[in-house]
Amino acid sequence: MAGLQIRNVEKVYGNKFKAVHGISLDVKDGEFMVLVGPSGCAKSTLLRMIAGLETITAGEISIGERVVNNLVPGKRGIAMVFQNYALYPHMKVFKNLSFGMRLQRRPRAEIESGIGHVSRLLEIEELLDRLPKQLSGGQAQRVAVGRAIIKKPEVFLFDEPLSNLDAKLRAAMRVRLTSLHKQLKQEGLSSTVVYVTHDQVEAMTMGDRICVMKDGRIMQVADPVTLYDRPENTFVAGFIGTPEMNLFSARLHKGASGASLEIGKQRMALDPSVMARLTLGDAGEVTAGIRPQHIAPAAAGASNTLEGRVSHVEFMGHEIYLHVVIADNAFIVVTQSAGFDRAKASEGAMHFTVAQDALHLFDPVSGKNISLGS
Amino acid sequence: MKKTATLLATLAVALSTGVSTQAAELRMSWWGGDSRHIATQEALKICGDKYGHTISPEFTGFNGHLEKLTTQLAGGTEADIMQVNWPWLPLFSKNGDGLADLGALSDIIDLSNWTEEQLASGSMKGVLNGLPVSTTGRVFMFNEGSYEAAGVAVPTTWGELLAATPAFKEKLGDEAYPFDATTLDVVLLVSMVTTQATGKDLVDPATNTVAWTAEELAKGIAFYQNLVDTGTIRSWEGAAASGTDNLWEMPEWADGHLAGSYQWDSTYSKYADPITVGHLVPVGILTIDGAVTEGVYRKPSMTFAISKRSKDPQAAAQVLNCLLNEPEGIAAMSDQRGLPSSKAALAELEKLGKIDPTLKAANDIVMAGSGPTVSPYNEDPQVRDTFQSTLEEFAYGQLSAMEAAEIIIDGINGRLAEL
Amino acid sequence: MTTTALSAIALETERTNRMTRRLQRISAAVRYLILAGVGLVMLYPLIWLIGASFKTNAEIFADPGFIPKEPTLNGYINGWKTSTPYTFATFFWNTFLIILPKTVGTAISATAVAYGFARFEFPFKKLFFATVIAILLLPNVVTRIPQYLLFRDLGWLDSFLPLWVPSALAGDAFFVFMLIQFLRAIPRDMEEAARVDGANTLQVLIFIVVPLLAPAIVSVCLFQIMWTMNDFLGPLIYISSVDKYPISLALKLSIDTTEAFDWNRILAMSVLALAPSLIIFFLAQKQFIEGISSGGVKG
Amino acid sequence: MGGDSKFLGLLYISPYVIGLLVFTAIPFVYSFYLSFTDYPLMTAPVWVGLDNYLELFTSDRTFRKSLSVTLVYVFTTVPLKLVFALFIAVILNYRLKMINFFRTAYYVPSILGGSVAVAVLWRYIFAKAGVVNMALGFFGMDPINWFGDPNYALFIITLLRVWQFGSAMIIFLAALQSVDKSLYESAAIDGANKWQTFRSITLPLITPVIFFNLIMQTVQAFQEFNGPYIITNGTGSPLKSTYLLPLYIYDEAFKKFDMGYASAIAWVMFFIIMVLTLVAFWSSRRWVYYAGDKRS
Repeated sequence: MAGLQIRNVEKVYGNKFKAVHGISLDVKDGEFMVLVGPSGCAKSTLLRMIAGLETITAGEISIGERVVNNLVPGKRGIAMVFQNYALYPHMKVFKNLSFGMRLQRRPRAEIESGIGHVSRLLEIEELLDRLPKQLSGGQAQRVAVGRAIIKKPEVFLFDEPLSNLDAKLRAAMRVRLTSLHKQLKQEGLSSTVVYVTHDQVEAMTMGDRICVMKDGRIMQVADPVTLYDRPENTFVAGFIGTPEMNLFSARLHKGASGASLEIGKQRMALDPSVMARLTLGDAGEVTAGIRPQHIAPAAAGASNTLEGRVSHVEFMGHEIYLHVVIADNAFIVVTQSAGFDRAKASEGAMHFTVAQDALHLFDPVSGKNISLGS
Repeated sequence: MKKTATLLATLAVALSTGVSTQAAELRMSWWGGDSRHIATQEALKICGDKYGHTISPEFTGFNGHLEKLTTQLAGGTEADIMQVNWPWLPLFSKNGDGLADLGALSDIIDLSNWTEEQLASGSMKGVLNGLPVSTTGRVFMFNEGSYEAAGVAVPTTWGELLAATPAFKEKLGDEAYPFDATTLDVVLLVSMVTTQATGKDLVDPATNTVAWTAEELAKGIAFYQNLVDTGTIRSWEGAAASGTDNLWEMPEWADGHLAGSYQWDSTYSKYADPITVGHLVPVGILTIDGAVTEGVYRKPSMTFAISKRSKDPQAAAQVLNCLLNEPEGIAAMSDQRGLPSSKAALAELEKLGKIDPTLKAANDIVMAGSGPTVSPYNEDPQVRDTFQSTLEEFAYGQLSAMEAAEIIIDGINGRLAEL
Repeated sequence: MTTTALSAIALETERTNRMTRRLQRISAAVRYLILAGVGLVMLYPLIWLIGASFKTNAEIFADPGFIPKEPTLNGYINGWKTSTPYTFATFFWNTFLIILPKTVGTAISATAVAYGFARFEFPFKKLFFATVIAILLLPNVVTRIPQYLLFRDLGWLDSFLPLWVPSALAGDAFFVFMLIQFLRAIPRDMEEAARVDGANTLQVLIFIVVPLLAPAIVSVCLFQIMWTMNDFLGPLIYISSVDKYPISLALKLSIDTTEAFDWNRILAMSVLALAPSLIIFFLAQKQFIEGISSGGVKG
Repeated sequence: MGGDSKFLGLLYISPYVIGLLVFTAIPFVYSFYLSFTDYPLMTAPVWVGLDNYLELFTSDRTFRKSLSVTLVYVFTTVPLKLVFALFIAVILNYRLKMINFFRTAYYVPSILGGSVAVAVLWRYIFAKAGVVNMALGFFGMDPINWFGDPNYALFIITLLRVWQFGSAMIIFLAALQSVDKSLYESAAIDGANKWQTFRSITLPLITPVIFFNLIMQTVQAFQEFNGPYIITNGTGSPLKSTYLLPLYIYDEAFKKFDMGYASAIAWVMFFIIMVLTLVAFWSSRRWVYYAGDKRS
């Protein structure tokens, strides 16, 4: 039963390239922590540093209060599932599962009962006598997970374990892994997970908390809902959610009659509630953000709208994506397909209302969200 | 049974000679052909048993043996007993200290079997390093059958040989030659005729330079060319076509199409055995018109030496004495190294009737031949190499006789200055 | 368009198709012809050798065919006995005594060294790896003389040691290089998984890397066996006792010392000398070809 | 890896490092030193400065001959072998049946080629009455004096090595088979004929392998010893027309025991190989195509 503490960890490669910039992160016992970010953000490097597969240039990693910096991977109390599963190709599934225990010279009975338990849990009993090359992708995936579980580690590490599966199987495995996590937790087993993915859907659906990373730095650590509703910066705002949040340059005006947002030549009055949220009082250039779901074609006669021209309409079934140009900025607007008048859209100019409680304003220089209140 | 016999033999020897030698593990190295290998190994077994030593044999063909021996001597891994070519003695033991002093072992080896002159030839700076095994020389041998077929008599002079050529071509075909010489044989042939004309050996012992003038040598070279031009011998190039240097391996030799050669007397049987058509006879030295001397190429053939690093020189000396002077060894060694220099050996072999009469006849010709003393430097590897490769260039028409003669003399003088 | 025109087009198409097919067939036939012709020329010397070794001496140079008219085993009988106190078996045994430590040593050392290069960071790694390439390109005549002097001073002359010890210390850069290339092509995940499973680096090497690298290691062993079997200069320089001769030297000895024209004996001994290589090759040709393919291509 | 000493890698390569120092590096340096000495093996080396090199380049006719023979040998053998290997590999690369059979058959000589037995065999088949001349006779041609004619003797040695084209061919074949098939399809759609496809698709893509083969074959060709040694009985005859540098070095070192002089020849040869290799590497930038390195 252990959590994971990362304190000011840095990674500098031999050629002086700094891959990880002083990261600190606490993963609580039993927590499912997802590291997410675009490729090259060092999320895998961080995971491999936790595993002991990469050296730690500076800082400290502890697992269950134990500093593991100088421990070899096998002594850190971790288990890892690799992107390519990394099953030993020359060993049958049974041996793959038992390799770690055999290295520790555990008694045979214990090995067998462990394998029995795990293979029932993951429904791989019939596969025990096969070689990895005789397994399908999903089966190999389950075996790889089994190999991790059987070790009863303090922390599970997953390195993009679903990226080699097709979309359908991936969706199924997401559910399976989440429920497995719950089950382990219920059984009172250690179930701390650090899970690396570049897929934000995976991150949102699976993580108790999500750590968004970029260029070797943490952008935000939060639960999925917070991350979605209260992104701390433009990066997180743009990274989380599909389609992406619309981000655009705007100018904030404060006047006696109230505040407004100037977008190109258009101007939109801001609710006082928005102003109340602002943590930076000055008027001036900002980056504004609004999710496609929070901007909608205006009802007839609505006021305080933005005018835009529809360039393209994508029919997605239940929803429709409108590609809109508002004051030279490209927007995506998601709207219900039921009742949507396509003819009207093709006429060109349309008016849109913005749900102001979901409007975010960011500092254009630092990218920090200045509309989260205090 | 055998062990007991060996033991008894050892005891008997120990008692009789008074020299107490333990059973020793020895090695002996030599070069030669198959029959010499077989005879020597047999002799080593017999002599080893007699004195209770075991001697492991190391043998090769002549090619590469010098390299091997030098390597071993330089590396200190040489065999206890070595067959050392006479011209190699100055290479290995310039001052007499490179090999064991056999004089110091005279209580075991009966040196009275050799003449003073023979012992002197095996000594370097007065130290006896090598025991002469036999005296050898080059001798002419002809296939009598081929000559009969050609309807001419076996030649006794170069003139007769040249005269026989047309008859060979006519009777036996264009591919028939009354004589053969290539590579080393050509060197010795040119040396011989030059010596016949000048009365001098290649090396002048007084000045340690080449004794011949370029004109004299050029004449000798031209003489060789004449043999080729007349079709008396194969051209250098033609002889190379067979892919082997060994005349005795060639079908043309076996079937009498190459009807004569100029070879060591000791190798006589090697050349005589394979012949299937006709038979080989040794013949007196052919001379040129106006020869000053026969120019016989005669020298101590090989010597037996003992390593100065031998752990048990006494044991090695016992084996050596057995091989050269004691009846069992002599009988086993037979005449595989030519007619023995050791008086005891010669007498014993004659008594046993083991001396091949043709070999004896060949050796007699060598012993009877006249000529200046042959310098060991004739066979210095670099001297030989210069002589032979320049002749090769001449034979391929890349040099004139005179140019070749000058290059040879310059090259050899250069080498002699280093020695 | 009229029907006749249509059928003319159809005919034309049919004709072109047929021509193309015929051209293809001809070009395939030409290829087979070239391949078979070249193959025959390539293999004829060996076929002739085997055939001629059963011929009588008189027949060897009489007929270019390889089928002996009066087959005889004399060449083999005499060849096997040799002119030495030893039979050919001794020379095979000597060759084996060189090959065994050399091959085992090469396999172990080259694998460990390749593992070190491919999977670890350490000081001067680039420099050491550059020396591997340098040795690959270094003609060994340059080092032969000092090596000889070294072995002389070590007292190793006339023993098998100079012939295998350098190889057992990963001295054959080609093999090290080949294994490094192989190892680089193998993903590291399996090894990392094993590390996470608690294996130390040596256990990773033995339990994971060696099984994964096994085909390459087998190739290395096979090549080492072949090359050792063919090596002539090494034994020529270092071995002087006949009882220690490997096959290559024994064969040369028998050529040098043969009296009279015992050609079939020499040919028979040549066949015997080639036989182990041929047998090993045909048993393991797949390994050879894979070995040389991947080692070379990835370079 | 975390937790492991950074000297662990050194431990694994330690056999190599020891071997490198003892059997290569020290001998390498020592031979350079020897090349400036007179060392007849029986006595200690004596420093002679540049004498050996001066002699080599001013008065040594054998060296000049041997060097030119070696260069001729290398510059004929290597291209012949590579072109032939590539030619056969291209033919084999069409999905022919029996490809495995031919591949194996062509590879056999490479396995055996270096052996004494094959050199012996060569002596027999090129002898005056040997198989080759018999075959020539069959076509009504005059027999050739392979061993006696200096114009042909080197050719036999060349042929012995070209005969062993199999290993180069297999490397080529593997490279050819790894060329992405869709490139050929794309070229065919662009209207390229077979030769154009080969010229502009296949050849550029396998240049790294050609380069690899070129370097390895050149280095090996410079070191050829067994063939000429056995075939000519160590003499390099006729007229030293097969007297490759390794034979000369062997003679000087192990026949004449002129270790210093032999070392000097070896160093000259090493220098030539090094220059050629550097030229090859330098020029490779112009003609060798490297696809992006997938994983370093």
